[in-house]
Amino acid sequence: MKVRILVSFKDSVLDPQGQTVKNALHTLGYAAVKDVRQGKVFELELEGATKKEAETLVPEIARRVLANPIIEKFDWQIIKDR
Amino acid sequence: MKVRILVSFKDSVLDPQGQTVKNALHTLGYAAVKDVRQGKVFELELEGATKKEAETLVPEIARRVLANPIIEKFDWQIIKDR
Amino acid sequence: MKFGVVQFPGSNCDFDTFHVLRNVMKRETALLWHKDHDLQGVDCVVLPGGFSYGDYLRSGAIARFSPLMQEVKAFARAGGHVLGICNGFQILLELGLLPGAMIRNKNLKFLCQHVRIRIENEKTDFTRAGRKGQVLRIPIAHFDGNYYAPARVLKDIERHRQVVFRYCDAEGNITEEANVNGSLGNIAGIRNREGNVLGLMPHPERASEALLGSEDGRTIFASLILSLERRKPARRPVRRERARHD
Amino acid sequence: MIDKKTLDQHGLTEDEYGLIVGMIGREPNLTELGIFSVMWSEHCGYKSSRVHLKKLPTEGKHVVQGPGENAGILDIGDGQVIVFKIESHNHPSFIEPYQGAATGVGGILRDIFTMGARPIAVLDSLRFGPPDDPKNRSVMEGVVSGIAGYGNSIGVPTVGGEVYFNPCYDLNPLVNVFCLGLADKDKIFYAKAEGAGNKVLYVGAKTGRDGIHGATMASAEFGKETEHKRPNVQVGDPFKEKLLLEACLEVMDRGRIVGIQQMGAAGLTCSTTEMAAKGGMGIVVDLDKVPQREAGMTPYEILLSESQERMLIVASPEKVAAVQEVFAKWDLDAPVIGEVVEGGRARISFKGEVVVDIPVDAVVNLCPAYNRPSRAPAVLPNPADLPPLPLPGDYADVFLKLLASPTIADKEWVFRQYDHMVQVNTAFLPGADAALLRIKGSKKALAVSLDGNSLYTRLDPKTGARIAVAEACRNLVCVGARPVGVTNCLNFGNPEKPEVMWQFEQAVDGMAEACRAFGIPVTGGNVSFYNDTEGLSIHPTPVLGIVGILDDIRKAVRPGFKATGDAVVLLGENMEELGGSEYIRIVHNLEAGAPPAMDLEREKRLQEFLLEAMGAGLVRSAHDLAEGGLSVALAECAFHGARKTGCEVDLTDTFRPDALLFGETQSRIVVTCRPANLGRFLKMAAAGGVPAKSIGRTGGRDIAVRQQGRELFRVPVEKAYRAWKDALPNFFKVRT
Ligand SMILES: Nc1ncnc2c1ncn2[C@@H]1O[C@H](COP(=O)(O)OP(=O)(O)O)[C@@H](O)[C@H]1O
Ligand SMILES: [Mg+2]
Repeated sequence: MKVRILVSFKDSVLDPQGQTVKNALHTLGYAAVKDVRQGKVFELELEGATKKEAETLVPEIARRVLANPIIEKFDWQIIKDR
Repeated sequence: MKVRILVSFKDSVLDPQGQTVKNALHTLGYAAVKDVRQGKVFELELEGATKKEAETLVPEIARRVLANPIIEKFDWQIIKDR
Repeated sequence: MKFGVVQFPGSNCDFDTFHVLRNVMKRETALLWHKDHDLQGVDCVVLPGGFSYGDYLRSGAIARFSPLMQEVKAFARAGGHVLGICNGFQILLELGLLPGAMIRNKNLKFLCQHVRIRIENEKTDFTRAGRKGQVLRIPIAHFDGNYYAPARVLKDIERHRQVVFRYCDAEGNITEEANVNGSLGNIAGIRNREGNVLGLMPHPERASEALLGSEDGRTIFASLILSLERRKPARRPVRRERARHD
Repeated sequence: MIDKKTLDQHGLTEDEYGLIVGMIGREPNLTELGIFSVMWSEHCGYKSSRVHLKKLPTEGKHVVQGPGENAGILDIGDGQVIVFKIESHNHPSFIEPYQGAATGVGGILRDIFTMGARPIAVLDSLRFGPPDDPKNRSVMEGVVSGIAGYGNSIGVPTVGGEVYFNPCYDLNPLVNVFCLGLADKDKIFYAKAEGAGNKVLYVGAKTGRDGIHGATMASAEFGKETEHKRPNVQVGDPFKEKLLLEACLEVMDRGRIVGIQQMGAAGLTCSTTEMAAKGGMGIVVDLDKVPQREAGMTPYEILLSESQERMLIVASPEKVAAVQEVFAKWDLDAPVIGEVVEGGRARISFKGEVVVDIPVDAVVNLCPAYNRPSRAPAVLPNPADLPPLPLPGDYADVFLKLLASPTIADKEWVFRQYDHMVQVNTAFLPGADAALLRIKGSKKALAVSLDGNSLYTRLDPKTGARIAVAEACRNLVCVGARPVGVTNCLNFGNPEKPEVMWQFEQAVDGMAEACRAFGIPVTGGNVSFYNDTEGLSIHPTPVLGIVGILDDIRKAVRPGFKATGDAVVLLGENMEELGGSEYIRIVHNLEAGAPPAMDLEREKRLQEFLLEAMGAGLVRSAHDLAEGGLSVALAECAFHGARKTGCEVDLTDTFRPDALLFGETQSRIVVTCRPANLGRFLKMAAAGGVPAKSIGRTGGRDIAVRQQGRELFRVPVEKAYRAWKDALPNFFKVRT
């Protein structure tokens, strides 16, 4: 099974990378871009885990390891069932 | 409209970050994790763009600015219609 | 007294810190291996700078899980002194021994340069050899030194006088320009509430020999020696700071 | 089976193919052909350069190892040696600036620690197109952060280097990285496979399909599909390299291995055959045991992959377990993949079948060398080429313009991104004439400088190369160090063009002459040909890396003015030379004329004298004159000095003021002394046959230069400083 975990800054935290990308896009003339937030994505290949198991395992991994709860939030989904 | 762009190394390119995270997860006992790939995610707030316009604009931005086509690939989707 | 410098895979200021503590400050110093469980009876644990685990996930994020860090955590909770320099500071934040987090420098570039920091609190075990308001010239070298804490936490830190160093100009003024990495409140170093754990981004070990341009960093090591040699540390239990993880 | 097309794709000629068939006694299979193609490539085989490099002096009483190993080694006394080398990573850095530059650092670091030395310093020599073009800026940003990303992480300080800008590098930037290591003399290791029965171990990253060179790919099995899978760009993993570094130094320190070689260009192929050839042995390798990152790799791919962060180790069978134990401590696997055997052949098997069986000597040592035709360009530049140049109306204006020229401007924007202090040895931070590193536990220090002005070499390759050697040495002498050894990186265009070959020959001649004159051996280097894009060659760019020793670090001298009221002394002689100067390039838009003359004897006298005067404690500061000439040198002395002290200078020379202020006449140094020492200093100079003139005083807030009493310009130090300081960052300001 393959799962995807998105980790990004909480809205209250300034995201200097996103800001810089936004500025760069404006310089290039992409005025339609009003805001940019940059985060990380992890794709995990899980072996021998049921959907149910993944539902406890993945948030645990995300909380414990992949995200820093002081500044980051995460979101995840299964992208390949098996 | 809000779009999400995922940028990650092409499959054949070494992903040292993903490898290191995988090893860390193994050390912590998450043996079910067979592989980890790490990438970047960008969320762009677009103003005044139709879906059709986004379909040319977003890949262009991704190719030109967000991803390095020599080693990275990207994927995108609309996550909020308006 | 005896110092212990922890070596993680990817630490790169371990030998520097060891060199300064042993050859400049002339104190017994041990290298502590991250896979061990043995603190070798040291009086102060130093987490050195570097790129533990390549800083690949987040700075300091993986090192906090190493076996030795479980001992360091217990040591700190029992009142043992812990000094985290640069990556060591980041590890202490990730570990939850100090409050807050680090994000990328505001200019999104690695910064290596001499900066000035002001001693905000001279009544700590890490600064007692200095004076209040004293300006130290010490180098920084980091990519993620932009200190962040939620407003509520920040208020707490200030109220308990946990800010030990702030970035300042040559005259000791706390200015936006002096705040090279964008840290909230110009914060360069903080301690825990109990006062036995300190983290700072600047590298005192790089400013401990006149030959290298500054000796101001010795103030911090000298303070520790002063504090720890005067009295064997009272091993009072310590409340857990902003508990999280595990 | 091997046809002309396949040969072309492998960059081999029919004659070369004939040689190969003769040497192995049959037609090679495709994998074997691949091996020959990389090992006999220009990059690995030095086909076009070898006959010329022979002219370089390589002997000296301190030389422990000259060219021919991963890096050169010099004895510095007290049981210690220094190990150093420079490498180019030009093409990869253009394709992918960040990773190209990062892996360039990774490669040169491995060259150094492979020999048992701990890398203690990196320097980088960079050449880009002008930064007003966003494309050049983005290459530069990528390269600089790539060098930072790798070097900082692994914990080797990047203590110096140089950055030049010229449109000839628009499509072909140059990234040359130098590394210096320190080792105990009795713990040096070589890339030698000795002792039949000894085991061959593979350590480090897994082998992937990366970096298999486009030019060496062939045959139907490499279609579009596989092409797509095989990026030429490798991604560096500095964390893995740090583990490798510590683990390798630890096994070496414990004396557990016989030989060791890094896998750089041509990967496994190069390391296995080279180690066998150097040990006069053969080698068997089982490719199935090679750790692989991707499924379904062919022997061709495994052998030619240039995946980074890999090493090959030879150890006796009894020590294998002990070696593996050290690597395990650092979380690295070290599987045995083969064995050293008698007989001088490389026998490589895959899935139970022998896929390669060739004599290692043929691959490693018998690559043909060519004396390629060379021809001087039809029109040689000469001083008369310079059209009559109008004198500028406002010298202050030109002065400020030169200070802000990217080539001359402050490079802090670059080196602030490099950790230049880790390892706590950096006594002189970037910005001084040379980087200065203390050696812990001794009074000695090491100084390093990289140098190469390609405008000079374009106008006159021989003189340009002599100047590069002289100037790098002068930089070392200015901090008080005595030059002891040379490495060099020769960046040139396509050697099949006779004009390029001529430039190369001339440059090597010039370099050889200068190194002989200064009595410093060349212990290694690197040649990068084919720096051509869209038919245009870069300016010939030899980059010299010279290392010096200072016996007592307390005697080191800095470039900045020390105090108000010191005497400013100009060593050397002013001449009316404007050819090849940054001034005529910037102000008159000309790359023309002859470069300044280089009299090696005069230069040598100058350097000897300065060292002597420093030894006598007469020198307060010293700074060499280079791009921008006297005016820029004075400004730099002011910028680096205490409290930005200015100076008042009066010159007696009667020629054109612009040549006096901005000309780049060689063999000149600005020195300051205490007024009380001036007489002694000048007398000593006269005795040493070195022209020396007291030209003014330090002090005040201005830099002011007069010619025979007439003021040419007077500019506040602060104003000059801002022009110099802000120029580069201004190009990179985030525009919102
Ligand atoms: N310009 C040069 N001057 C002196 N020696 C050189 C020069 N270029 C290459 N060499 C030497 O030739 C030898 C062959 O280099 P090698 O290690 O096979 O190639 P690479 O530089 O690609 O690793 C090395 O010892 C190197 O120092
Ligand atoms: Mg080599």
